[in-house]
Amino acid sequence: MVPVLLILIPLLAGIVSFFISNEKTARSWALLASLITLLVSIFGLTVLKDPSNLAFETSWLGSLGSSFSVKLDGMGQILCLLTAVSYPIIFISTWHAPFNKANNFFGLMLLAQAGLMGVFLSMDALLFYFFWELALIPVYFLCSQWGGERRIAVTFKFFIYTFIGSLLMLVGILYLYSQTPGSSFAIADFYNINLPNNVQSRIFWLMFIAFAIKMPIFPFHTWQPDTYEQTNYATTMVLSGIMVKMGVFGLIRWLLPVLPAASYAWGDTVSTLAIIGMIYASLIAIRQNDLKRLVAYSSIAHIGLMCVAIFAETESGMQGVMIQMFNHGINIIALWIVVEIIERQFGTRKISELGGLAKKMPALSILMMVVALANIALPLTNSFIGEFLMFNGIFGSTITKYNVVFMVCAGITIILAAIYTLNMIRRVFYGEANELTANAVDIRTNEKWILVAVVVLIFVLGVYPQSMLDISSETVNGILKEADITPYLIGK
Amino acid sequence: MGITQILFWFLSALVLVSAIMVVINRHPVYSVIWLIVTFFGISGHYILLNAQFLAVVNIIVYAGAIMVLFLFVIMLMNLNKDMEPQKSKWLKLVGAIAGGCLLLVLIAALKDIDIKDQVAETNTGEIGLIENLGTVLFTKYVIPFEISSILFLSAMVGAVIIGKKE
Amino acid sequence: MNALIISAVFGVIMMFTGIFVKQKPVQHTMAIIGVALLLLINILEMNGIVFFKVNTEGFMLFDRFALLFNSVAFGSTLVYFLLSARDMEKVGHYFADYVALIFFILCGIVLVASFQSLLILFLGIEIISIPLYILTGTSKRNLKSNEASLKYLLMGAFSTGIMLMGIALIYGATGTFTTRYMNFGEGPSALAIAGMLLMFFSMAFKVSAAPFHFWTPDVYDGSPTVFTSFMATIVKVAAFVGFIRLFYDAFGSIHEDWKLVAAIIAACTLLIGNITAVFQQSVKRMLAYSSISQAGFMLLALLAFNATGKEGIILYAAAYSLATIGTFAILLKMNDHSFESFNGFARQQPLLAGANVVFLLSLSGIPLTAGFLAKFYMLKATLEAGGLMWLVILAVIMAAVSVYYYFRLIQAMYFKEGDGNAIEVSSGFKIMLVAVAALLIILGIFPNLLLNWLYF
Amino acid sequence: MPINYYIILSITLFVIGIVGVLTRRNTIIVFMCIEIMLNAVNLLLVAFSKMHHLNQLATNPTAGTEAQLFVFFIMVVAAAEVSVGLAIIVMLFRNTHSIDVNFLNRLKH
Amino acid sequence: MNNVLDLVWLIPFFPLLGFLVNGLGRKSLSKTAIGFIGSAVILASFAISLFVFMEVNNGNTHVAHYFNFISVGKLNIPFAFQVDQLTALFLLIITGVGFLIHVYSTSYMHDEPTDHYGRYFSYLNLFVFSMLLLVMGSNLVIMFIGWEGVGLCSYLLIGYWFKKPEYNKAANKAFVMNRIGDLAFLIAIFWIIAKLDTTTFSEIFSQVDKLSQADITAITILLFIGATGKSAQIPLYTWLPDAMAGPTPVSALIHAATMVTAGVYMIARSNILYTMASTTQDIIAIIGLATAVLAATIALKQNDIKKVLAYSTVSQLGFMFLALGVGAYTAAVFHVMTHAFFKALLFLGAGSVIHALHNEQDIRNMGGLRKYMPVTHITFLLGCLAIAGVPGFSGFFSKDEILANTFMSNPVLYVIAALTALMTAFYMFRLYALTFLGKFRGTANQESHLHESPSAITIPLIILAILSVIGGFIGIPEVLAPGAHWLHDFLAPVFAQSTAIQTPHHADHTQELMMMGGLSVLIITVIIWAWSRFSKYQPTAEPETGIGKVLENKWYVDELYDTIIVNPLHRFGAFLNNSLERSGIDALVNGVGKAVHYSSRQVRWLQSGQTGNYILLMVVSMVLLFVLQFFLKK
Repeated sequence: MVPVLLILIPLLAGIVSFFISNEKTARSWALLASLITLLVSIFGLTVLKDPSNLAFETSWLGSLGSSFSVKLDGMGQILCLLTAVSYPIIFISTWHAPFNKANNFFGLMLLAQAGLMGVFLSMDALLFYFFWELALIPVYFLCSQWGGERRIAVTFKFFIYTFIGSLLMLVGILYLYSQTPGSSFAIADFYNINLPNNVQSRIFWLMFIAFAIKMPIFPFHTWQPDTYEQTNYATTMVLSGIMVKMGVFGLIRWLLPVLPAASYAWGDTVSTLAIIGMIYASLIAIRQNDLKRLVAYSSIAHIGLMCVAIFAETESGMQGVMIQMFNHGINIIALWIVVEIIERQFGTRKISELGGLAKKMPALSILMMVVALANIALPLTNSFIGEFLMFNGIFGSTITKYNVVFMVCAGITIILAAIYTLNMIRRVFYGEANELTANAVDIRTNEKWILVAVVVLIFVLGVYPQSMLDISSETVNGILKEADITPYLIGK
Repeated sequence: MGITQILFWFLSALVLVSAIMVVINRHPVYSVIWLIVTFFGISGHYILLNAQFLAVVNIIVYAGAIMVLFLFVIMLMNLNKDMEPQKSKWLKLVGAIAGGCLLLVLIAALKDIDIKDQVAETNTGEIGLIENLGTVLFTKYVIPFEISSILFLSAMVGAVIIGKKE
Repeated sequence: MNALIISAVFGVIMMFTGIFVKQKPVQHTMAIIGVALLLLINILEMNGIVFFKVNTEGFMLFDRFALLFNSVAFGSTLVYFLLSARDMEKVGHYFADYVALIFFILCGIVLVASFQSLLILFLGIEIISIPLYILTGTSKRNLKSNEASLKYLLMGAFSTGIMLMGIALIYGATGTFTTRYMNFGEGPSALAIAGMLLMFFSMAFKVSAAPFHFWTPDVYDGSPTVFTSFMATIVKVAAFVGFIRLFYDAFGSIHEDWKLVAAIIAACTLLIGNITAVFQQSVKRMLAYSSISQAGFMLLALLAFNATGKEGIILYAAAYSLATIGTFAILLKMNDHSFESFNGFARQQPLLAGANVVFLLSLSGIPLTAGFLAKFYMLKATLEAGGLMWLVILAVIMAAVSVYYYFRLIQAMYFKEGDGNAIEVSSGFKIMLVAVAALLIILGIFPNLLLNWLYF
Repeated sequence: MPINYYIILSITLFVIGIVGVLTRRNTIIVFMCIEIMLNAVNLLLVAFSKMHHLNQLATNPTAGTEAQLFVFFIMVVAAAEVSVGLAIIVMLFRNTHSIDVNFLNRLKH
Repeated sequence: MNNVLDLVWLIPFFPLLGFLVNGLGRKSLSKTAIGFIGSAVILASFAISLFVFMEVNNGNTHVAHYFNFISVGKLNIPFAFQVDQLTALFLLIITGVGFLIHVYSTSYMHDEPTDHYGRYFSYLNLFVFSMLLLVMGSNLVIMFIGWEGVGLCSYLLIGYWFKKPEYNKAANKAFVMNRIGDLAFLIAIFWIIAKLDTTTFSEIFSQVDKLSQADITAITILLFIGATGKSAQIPLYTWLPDAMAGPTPVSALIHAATMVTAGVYMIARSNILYTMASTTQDIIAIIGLATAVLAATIALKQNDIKKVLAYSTVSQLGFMFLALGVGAYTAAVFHVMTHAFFKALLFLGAGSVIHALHNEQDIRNMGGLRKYMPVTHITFLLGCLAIAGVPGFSGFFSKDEILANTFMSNPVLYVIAALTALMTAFYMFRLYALTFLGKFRGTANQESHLHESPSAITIPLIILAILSVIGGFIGIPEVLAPGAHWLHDFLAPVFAQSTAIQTPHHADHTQELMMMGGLSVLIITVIIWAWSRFSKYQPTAEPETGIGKVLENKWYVDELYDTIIVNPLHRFGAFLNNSLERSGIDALVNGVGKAVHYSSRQVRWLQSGQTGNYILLMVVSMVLLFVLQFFLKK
């Protein structure tokens, strides 16, 4: 029941929201819905942990071999929790942000949430694709309608880019479907397909490109900084906090176990791309003058690491990815909250025009400091756990010859991350205030408390990550078992 | 070479020449006349093939009704002068070449078909007679026949809609 | 069969209504009742309740596929009448006659969907085409309409000639016009192949597949918009159903011989339709090109030559027709057909804009709309056919290109500020439009509601 | 006569019709050329009809009838088409005083 | 709780508490309260540390396991503290010196606004917390947490005066350089995990024989690179002098007494690995010595009081690494301890001077402070004597032990090390003389305000001075008093594994005594020379030339790094951002869109509007398809 509720609550609430005319009511309604979703998600982790509550299946497109099959497994738990946690954070932090036609805005936001939940819960390939697009469409509208000057063109590029990717993925799914014994979309049947290596490779690229665009992986990333730059903050948070996880999630659930031989064969190539992207994005971030673009590039670097860790196919790396997906989500949302506050107050995101905020906005500065430190994976913050496990996984990978090279090259980015993050902190928060920032006032209560909540979360997960690692360990082991390439190697 | 062969070659030459004349003649009225000649030639072929009903219908419907309609329209528009602007030479050439290629390709493809030595029965064979055709038309083919009435109805309605002055 | 008779009868009735009943609302109601009756009769026939039993002498076969498609066509026509009948009145003085012609066209559609003999196919296509030549030219003072009509006539007649030559050659090779008796032996003769190709070309012309599509944009653009809507949807999918019937039933045994040509034509259609649509400045013309690109997708069903393709074409017919009719219904209310006229539309008519978004999403094949599943079936069928991965990938890339021009309209409606282009629509229209949008979504989630009819 | 002769004759006639369509600008002549194409088909059908009749004389004495009836229907359709076509041409002529095909180029691109 | 040492969590807990209370209450608490809390928590930790030390001294070493920090597959990283002799010693140093510096700070930082004062103490407490984690961690990961934590605090405290851009830059530099080392540290951890599936020290050390020689060498080198970052060794030392931007007590605590010795602690902790990797040991010895020499030469020409001390720290750290490199772990730890005392003393003394002179740091503008600041002067002198290695003072014992061991390992290294020790004596007394002797060279205004610092400053100075003097007596060399090396015996269990496989070599006592004596004489000579030369110093306007200029500019190492690393990096980033990203990849993506648009524009010309053309195109296509079907297709 839980997974169905997780999809249905935001879906219905979203539809209702379109018909609420009062802005305040729409806001409260959306917040209420998101809080209920959060509650359900937490229940799913605690009191309703019984497996019978976490899976739901009913016939749907019977003739096509597809069923409405949703299940909350370990990875789903984490990502649904992320989605459920992020939404109240987003709603509260943007409580005072003016939205023209707020009812539509919140309706679309909730629809996107339903889509995201669906993506993370689907155990059926067709259903997965359905939700994949369902999540994208509202975001397209959100980005295009509320944002910067160039939003329409930029969002359009993003949309078409992503759409090409998803269509290619659809072709891949279809092909796999045609190869299942009983023509079924069920994930279990997908896992049982045994394709020859060259066919796997072709399907691998079809599907990988979809995920690569979503994550994004170099060189498919160029939509991202533009989109983040032009989009309103609430949507950017959804995009960067949750939606990019769809790509990572897709790799883990729908690529690695389904096409193990191709993942093995192309793992090095993909990892190389991801690492090039990490370093590339970090170097660009060093030179960024725009806060939003800086965060965007930093996100590319972080996601790249997840990609490498996935293709390392080790338990440690995979667990790292699991926890890091959650961490990256909340951390980047917090970063956006801060950037939003800055832009709202000073009307600019240019680092060079800011400075000296620490004096005027101490609360913001301290909270930002913590978030920034989490962004560079300082120990005792949540990201450290994730990155530690991922790096460890990469280093310990036995399926690639280049594990050490990968780890070291990827590791360079933790240095680069420190450079750009601290430079940004230095130039924005430290130094003397200039005339623009001289009259700054500190943050509002809602923002403060929501950031405090995030910071608490950052530390809790940084000090006691095992709570989260336990959730996903079973799923990770299952996936790694499916992804095991030993049978193929024997075949050679 | 029997009389049938002679007639066949004569009629074929007539049909082709008159058809070419239709295409190359600049004067619309002359074209119509040549077209009527073509139809007569084809009717001649029908007779040669002992398809008397079609031969008659061809002359009545085509050479009679349809061509008169054409002629009538041309007169109505007063197009009997040589007023047709010519297409550019190049376009004509290209059109002729394209048609020639099509002809070449089709003939090249069809010249060696397996039924090429089969014969189309001339002079004999009863199926083309009105009696036989009528029987089949009003028994087995009654449904297509009825359906063609719908076609005529719609053509009639259409012609009225289009032709009526507003 | 019953539908054919009722349709013809209603055509005649409408002719006389035009003469004897001058009140437009009555004519209007008659038209809607007529189509509704058609739909009802057809559904009854699907359920085995037949009023007139006619021996078709093997000329026609009313199997489930034909009947289901008829239902889709009648249903779409009903929607079309409900949404756009009033706009038909604005075209000229002969509303009742237009409706009569449409009923005759429906006769043709029934024929094309159920023919077993090439003769019926030929008659069906002509019964469809001739009224269309006229409907295209109904805006008599409008030079564009005249021009479109004549162009359509010339090219249509030309393609009829091609088709007849094809039929003749096939008759020469097989000695029969009845599709199921056609026997091409082991290696089909050149005669048969040539005939088959000629038929392919002429059918490709009817469904506006590239490179035989040239008439489409001009004719669709020139016709009165309300008839473009009908032409681009119901008529086009009917032609497709005929196409599929012909090539599945008659030429199925020589599938290997037309696969390559079909694949090339499908690829050309997808490419040309989508790419040309990108640059269009008029929504109407864009929709014309979009109909070409959608034809490219539907060609995949033909190419696939399997049961999925047949299922898929029905769904595609429904999804494509409903969405396009809906979009055209809104376009009909606009003062001009440029993209700019839609600027700010969402603010002014949120409900219509919302419905239009559903239509456009369906056309671009976004999940949760029927359009997605329709495309999905096409891709699935093609993949099942095997060896056509390249075409599938081309198709999805072109689908992404199609998003470009469909979403331009969405952008105009939602994200661009407009100067109000105030339009008046009745609430009935709104409700109807929303209902159509809802139908598209329902079909997009539960396609079996429609497709199950094919089987049980 | 060998059927090949008829095939070649018909196809030649057919192509002459096509060439006419391609090379002439006068709408009415274009239309007439299309009629030539149809007549080529008719001739071929009758020839095939007689060929099949001869081939299947033993088994099916009415073989070939259907083709001749088909020709009949083609004539019927052609007549209907011509009537509508000429009506359209007249309508256009009334509006533009021209029946030049090249003049029909308002709709393009 | 079956072992009293399970309570060691209290030691880091108190500073953490102090951090939270001071950090959150920095606006509401008074300065007195902040200072009190800040110092008291450290004192509490110190008290517990003393207790722990007693326990350990009684032979009770213990690993206190609290909870599973990370447990993934076969890898289990517990959150556990290990208390043994080495830890106990460091606990005392950290909390002891830390407490003194906290007390000192209550006065030194008193002019700061209250909330910044609170911020300062919370950072300082956080630092102590992190440092304690570092030394108490029972595995590499907990150690790494502390390792990065101290780096963070160092960053925060260097940039404490965040309004000054150059201070922030220095802070960033410190952090980034540390990060480079940290990366190597991390890789070493992963390497160990990959081979042994554990990070716990005891498990690693008991399984060393499972590691191949190459593994050990690689791991040790990587760990050492980590140490070069934290402990400011070549090539990652340049941050430390810049780190003097922080408040002086911070320099004393972090950049002299404790944090920078973390590298030494880490290597001492993993001594068995190093003992087994002779290549690494050689590298460490060479780098340590090179750092010592380099820093000493630079210190000769520095004019900023804190910079001199900073380079001296680098140099002393070099000595410690030299000791580690030659396998003299006890000597290294010994030097860590004595260095903590006298360097903290020197920094605090310098702070006292700076405080009195109102943030004047240039020694050329000082002089003659002897009479104004007697306590500071005396304690500073004692510190200088200690660091110079004058017999009897603590520095003498520890440095001598290092030199002796170096000599046994390689006489060449010994000679260089001895020369460096002489340089140390020289620049320290140059510093001393310029600061306290001669006439005051500052402004009259400054002179009028000159005064001795308050007791909160002087008392820590005095305590540290005492420790600097007597601290060496816990490790009296074998030659002077056999069996009196208490420290050696105390730490023996920690290094037992290494000792077992090290080849013991005992130099002959006479030789050792001769060297000790000779060097002492030389040092005293140098001191006298420096004293006499610089007590009569007069400022000159002439710029330095030749080698002096090179030294004054620190061998241009910073410039070198800028040229070969930092600037290219920035230029490359700019190239990627401006060229590759915009005109390369993104242009390619947009180009696809433009290409579609362009082809759309072109293709629509096919739609010419001419019926004739349409039919022509159709016929041509038909011909082509016929040709394909009949003649091309197989």
